[in-house]
Amino acid sequence: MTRFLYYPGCSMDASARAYADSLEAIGGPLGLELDEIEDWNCCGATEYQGISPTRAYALVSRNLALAEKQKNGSRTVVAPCSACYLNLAKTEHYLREDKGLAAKINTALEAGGLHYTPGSIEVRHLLDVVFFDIGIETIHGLVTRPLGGLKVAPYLGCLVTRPDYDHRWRSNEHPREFDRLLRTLGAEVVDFPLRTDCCGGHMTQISPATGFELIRRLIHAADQAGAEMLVTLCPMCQMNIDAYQAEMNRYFKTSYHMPILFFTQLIGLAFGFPPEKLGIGTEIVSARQALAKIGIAVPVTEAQEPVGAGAAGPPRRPRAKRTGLPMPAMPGEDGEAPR
Amino acid sequence: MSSAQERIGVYVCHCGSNIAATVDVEAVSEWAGEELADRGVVIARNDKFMCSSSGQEVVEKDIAELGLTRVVVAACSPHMHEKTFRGACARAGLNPYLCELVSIREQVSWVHTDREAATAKAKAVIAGGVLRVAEQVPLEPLRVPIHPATLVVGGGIAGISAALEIADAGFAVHLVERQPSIGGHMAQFDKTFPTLDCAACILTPRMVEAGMHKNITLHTWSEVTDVKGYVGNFTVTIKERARYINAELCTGCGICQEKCPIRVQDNVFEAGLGFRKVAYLPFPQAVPKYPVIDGPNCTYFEKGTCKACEKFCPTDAIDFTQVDKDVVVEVGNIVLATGFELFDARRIEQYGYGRLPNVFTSLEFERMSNAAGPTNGRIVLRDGVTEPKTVGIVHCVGSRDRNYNAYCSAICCMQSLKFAHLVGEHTDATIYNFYIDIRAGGKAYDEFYQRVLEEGTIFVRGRVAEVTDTLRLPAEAADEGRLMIQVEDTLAGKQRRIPVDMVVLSAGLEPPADAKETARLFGISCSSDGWVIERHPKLDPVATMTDGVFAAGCALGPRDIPASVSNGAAAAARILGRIQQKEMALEPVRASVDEARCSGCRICNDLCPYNAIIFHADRMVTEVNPALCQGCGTCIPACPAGAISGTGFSDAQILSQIEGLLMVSASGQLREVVPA
Amino acid sequence: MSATTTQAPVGAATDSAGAAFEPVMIGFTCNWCSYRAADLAGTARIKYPPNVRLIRLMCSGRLDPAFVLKAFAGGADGVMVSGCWPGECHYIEQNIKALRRFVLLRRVIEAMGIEPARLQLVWASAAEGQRFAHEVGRIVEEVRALGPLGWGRDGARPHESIAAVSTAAGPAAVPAEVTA
Amino acid sequence: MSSNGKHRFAMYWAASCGGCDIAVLNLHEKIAEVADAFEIVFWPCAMDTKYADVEALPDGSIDLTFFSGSIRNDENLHLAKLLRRTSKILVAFGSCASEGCIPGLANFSTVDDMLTTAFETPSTENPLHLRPVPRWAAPEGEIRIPTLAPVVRTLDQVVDIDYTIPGCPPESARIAEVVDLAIAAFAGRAELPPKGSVIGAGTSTVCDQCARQRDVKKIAAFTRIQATAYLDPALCLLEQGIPCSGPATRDGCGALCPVAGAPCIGCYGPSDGVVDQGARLLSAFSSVIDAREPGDIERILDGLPDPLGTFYRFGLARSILRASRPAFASSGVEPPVIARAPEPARAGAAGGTDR
Repeated sequence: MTRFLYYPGCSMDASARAYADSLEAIGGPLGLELDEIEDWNCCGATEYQGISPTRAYALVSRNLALAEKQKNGSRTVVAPCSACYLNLAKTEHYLREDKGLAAKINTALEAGGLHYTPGSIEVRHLLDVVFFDIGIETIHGLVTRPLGGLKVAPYLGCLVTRPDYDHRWRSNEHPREFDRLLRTLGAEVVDFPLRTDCCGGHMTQISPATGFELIRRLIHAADQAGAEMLVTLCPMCQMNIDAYQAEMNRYFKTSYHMPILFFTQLIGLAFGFPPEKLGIGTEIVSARQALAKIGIAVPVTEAQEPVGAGAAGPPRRPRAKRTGLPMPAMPGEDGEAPR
Repeated sequence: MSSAQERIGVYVCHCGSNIAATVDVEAVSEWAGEELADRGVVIARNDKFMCSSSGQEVVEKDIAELGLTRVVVAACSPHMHEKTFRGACARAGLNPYLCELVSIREQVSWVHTDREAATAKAKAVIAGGVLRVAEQVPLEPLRVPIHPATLVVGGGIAGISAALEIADAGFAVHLVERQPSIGGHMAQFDKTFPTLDCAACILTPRMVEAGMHKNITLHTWSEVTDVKGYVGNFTVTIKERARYINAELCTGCGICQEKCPIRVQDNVFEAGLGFRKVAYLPFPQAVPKYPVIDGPNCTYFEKGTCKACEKFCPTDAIDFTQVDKDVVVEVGNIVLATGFELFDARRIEQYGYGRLPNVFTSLEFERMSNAAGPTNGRIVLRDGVTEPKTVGIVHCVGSRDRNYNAYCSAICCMQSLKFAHLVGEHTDATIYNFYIDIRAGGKAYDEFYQRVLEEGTIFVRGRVAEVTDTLRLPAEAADEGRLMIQVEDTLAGKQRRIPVDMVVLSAGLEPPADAKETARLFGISCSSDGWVIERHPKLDPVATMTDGVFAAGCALGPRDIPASVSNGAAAAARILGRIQQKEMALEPVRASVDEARCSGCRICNDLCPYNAIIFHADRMVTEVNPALCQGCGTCIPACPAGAISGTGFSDAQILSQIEGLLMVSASGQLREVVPA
Repeated sequence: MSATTTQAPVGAATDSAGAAFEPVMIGFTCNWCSYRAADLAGTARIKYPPNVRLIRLMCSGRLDPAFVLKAFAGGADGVMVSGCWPGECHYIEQNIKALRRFVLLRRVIEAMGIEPARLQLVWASAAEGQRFAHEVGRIVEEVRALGPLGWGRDGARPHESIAAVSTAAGPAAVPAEVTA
Repeated sequence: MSSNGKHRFAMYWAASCGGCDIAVLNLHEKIAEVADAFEIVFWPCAMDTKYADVEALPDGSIDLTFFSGSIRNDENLHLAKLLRRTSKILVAFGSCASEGCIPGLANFSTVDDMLTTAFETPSTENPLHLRPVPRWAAPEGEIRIPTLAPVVRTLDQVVDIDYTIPGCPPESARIAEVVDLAIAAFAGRAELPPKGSVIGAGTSTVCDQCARQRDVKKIAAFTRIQATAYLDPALCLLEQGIPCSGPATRDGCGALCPVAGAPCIGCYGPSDGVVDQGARLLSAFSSVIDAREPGDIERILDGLPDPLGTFYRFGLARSILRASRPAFASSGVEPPVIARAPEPARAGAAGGTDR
């Protein structure tokens, strides 16, 4: 049983409802005990730091102070959303590094009767805890319904592995840990080179053309690699690709149908939970068709877009046949480059 | 207190302004003359340049006229002029080992700013030297014979040059090479910069010369596994791996290679771009001409079947029963010419080598451009057919990079220019070179750079950020299937995305993977990067800190062929000088056991990595063999009975030096030092 | 025989003249690595405090714990021992024996009331002039903060007279002939 | 020379346990020879001679004096100076006089700590917290008791000595040899060894006389003898992980302890030319431990719970550091500046200088 402090963030009970439900479901078997930080507040997402850094850090530090006060035997705060994780982690790091800032922040917190001692709290993303603490052996043991070679493209988004202060991930741009986790669930992980590329964030509001191109690029690369769906761990990435896929198709006159689910949903499926308990079916670009291929029936809900003819984007480039010069060996565990 | 009887001369050097700028040299020498008089100092002088002949003459004159029995020189560092002043003392009839050089330049004036503190430290250092030198005893250097044979490790161009120079002078050379043939990396190249000489044309004659030379014994497909002894008297064990081909009978006809049914990817000579048979000769001009059978990939060794090579061999030279053989040779000196390994471009994932087919490394391109290579010299993409219309050549891959190797690998610029020329010669592709600074310092190097410029190569100044096949629509729709190079063009001051068909990564040079083990085997030290550390980077670049072990070529660090050849010749010259002397004087720094005090407790017996400590069970006492002892002195403090003493660094000398150093306070005043 | 409570450092961090206390320290170096690192710091003109006076040994393995004890007893405020990095010893592995002796010696001096920070071990290869200079600077500041050890002087030494150590009231007259 | 033609002999016990005196008495019948050859003028353990009698003696009138015990208080020092004045040959007899021995271990603590341990432990009934007072104005007059010096010193650290007999106590057989030598020398039949020699002992170490079989030393763990399940009777104790000081201790005792299965604890002091017996043991033991990583080294050395007690059990007062810092600093009295002349250097035997 591993016990953590839990910072849900605003999207967990809104746009990322499915992420929360699936996490709720798999929490038991994984032995994850998540004590929500009482009276937590917004993490300032990506904008606030751009406007007023000190105030943004104060806003985030309030959560750290609450966590420190609430210590439930663990000094680690787990955040499922990448933006919350990075804001908390970066702020904690700056407070440790910059004594002046820590003093300023603490004077601000005193107003609310709070105080934060830099270094007392450790901030980690949910994937980090699932992969490194719980570990793929334990997860492998719990898989009752392997995902039967479901072709998935692992998409971590840009925040989790950067700047990676305590060097948890093997590589910032081509991390392979997420691949190994998905492979443990029985899925087939395609060679998706844009693991940590940008999903556009709020670009869909600022400059739709740029936003759509960023989304198209991810979906196109996944499609070219033969993926049946994208798997992510960040509510912002999921929403951008899921909610704006239709508009992107209209803008580029393509007809991609690339569903995007949370990794906790796939873990739930692999543990044998019924899809509806994992929020599967609530996604806009329905995953029913992909999951049907591996024998998982997903009920239809009204929010879903009419099922397209299943036509994908432009025809996939044929894999170059291997007649020419040999390629160098890639000895790493799963095509990982040597360190 | 024996120091009272000695007559000590103290000589403090200005070293122009190097010392005098921070240390008040006059005051120090005056202080030494007055305050250390009761410690035996009879004369204290200071001189603008002690190491000058006039400076040395002052010392010699004083020894003669004042009857000095000890000399202390306060100047640069013992590693610089200890020999100079020992020579001066010897010329004046004083045993050279009664002279001590204390450092007040490298370790005082150059590293401190406060003049008063530096002067105080100089006084302390001199006091330490005076008290120590009083305890020194006359010594004679140890004479050891020099075995005329030489071991050269590594059959690349540097090793071959060294071997030929020594062999031509009439002395025996054992040349050990790990691969089936000598030639090293140079044998893989097509052309060499800047003259565009064909590498094979200039290399193979030297290889044949080495192969045929009566004084050179080739040990190819072999490795050194053990080195014992010391300068002049090394005993080296060479493991000759089984070739499964009997060299006496083999004529080098190549039929076994032809008939061998198994083809494997050749990751050594063909740099992974081509294939070779299991029974193979790395390249046609290989020296020696005997092929080898690659045991682990051979069907006979796997399943006991096939033996095609044996069936067709006209002279029955195939012999599967061969086993590895240890050859022990006696040599006087060793040259390490173990060369380099290419930086593994897969480590830079953003460049996509190993993932994107049309990204090649420099050695892959060398093989591709070589007429005897897998593509017979045609420059083509990974599909082996299509000729590239645009080629991007990336400099400094893994070099001058904080994340990988900080150093510049010296040859990649010129090599990239050569590639640009070759691509231009073989195809009509547009060529981009992505560089940070063009380093073309050799003879006719920069002229070659101008020539490549004039041939139309486009130079983009900036480090390539990424090579990707993910295109940005709609702008890059037309380049579907090509590679996109993302680079910041620092001269144009903007980010650029340049579509290319083929990328050549000029990967940097790294020490061989087992550089640290090699260093431990030969008792030399490597820098943190793994390159061999020279005895002195400027003045003694081919010697190592271990007497009798020299180094040449890229083992010392990245360098081009002319430098490697001259390194080889330089090392050979140093060795020939040694061999002529027939014997060599070794520093008389040795340990010895006073058998009267040794109780045979055997605590010291296991402390010597050179096995110089021998236990006599009959007399229950231990003895140190002066020939094997390297003078490290580790056994001396380990002896519980204090029965082991050491010349050159005796307990008495060091304890006196401690007392001397503590005589002077931080501000330069004399302190009561009570012998504890 | 556990050591008694270690005394607060006898001298404050500034000497009588109010100037910052300048420790006098002995540094043992090995001829092949750390001594050359010191030389390299010189040729590279890297500045570091002048408090450490270096002694060149052929190898860190040559260092006799008695040298360190003599340095402390003779008035050094701190001692630095330096040699090649493990695995890079010119004599293959003799720095490992130096490390073994250092670990035990540090326990002994700590039990004798000498703060362990006064005896420090630094590995520095022949190419690490910068690192050597930096480490010397760090160690000098640490010893400066501890104040003078003063083993050879100011009380920390077996003075010849037998001072009456009386804890009861009443002055302790010292018989004349007793003092040396 | 006394009036009846006999040589004068004296023996004194400063800070000691009296074991040395018993060792002399342990000469059994040979004690009669001593009585015949010598007129014993002063031997507090065996006779009732008064200090005043000795103070009355002219300089150098005692031919041979065995001075056992270390210098703990001002009375010890007074007698040391007195016997130096009155003796022709002054011998530092036994480990206390020559090395400081067990009393010397007090140099780890301050005098105040010692007095607290003696007078204010829970088991001591001392409600008024009384402490010994060097001077007390009693009605009858001032009472004086000896005053403790802050650190214990050896005889040769306070006066110039002629010879040293090591051992705790010196073996009776060795004492007998010295007595015979003295008798012969006084009779002109033998030559006295050079001044400062160590007599009544050998020039090698205990290992030389130890019957146990010795092999190459590689110590994976130190253990205490009572903790070893099985002790190989024939094999060297150190190789079995028992910290035996034999290799750094002068021979002369015949290796009694190791032969009997107990580790040598170093009572015969350092061998010739050794400056600090403890440093020798420290260096020797650590050099041969079988570990390369700091963590493993620390773990093995944890097997020596009390390195100071093991290495400096007998030689603390003569070691380089001599005493712990608190002990030195406890004197509280600013020491007089020591004149430049180094104090009487102990000229070790066989030319080994003090350095």
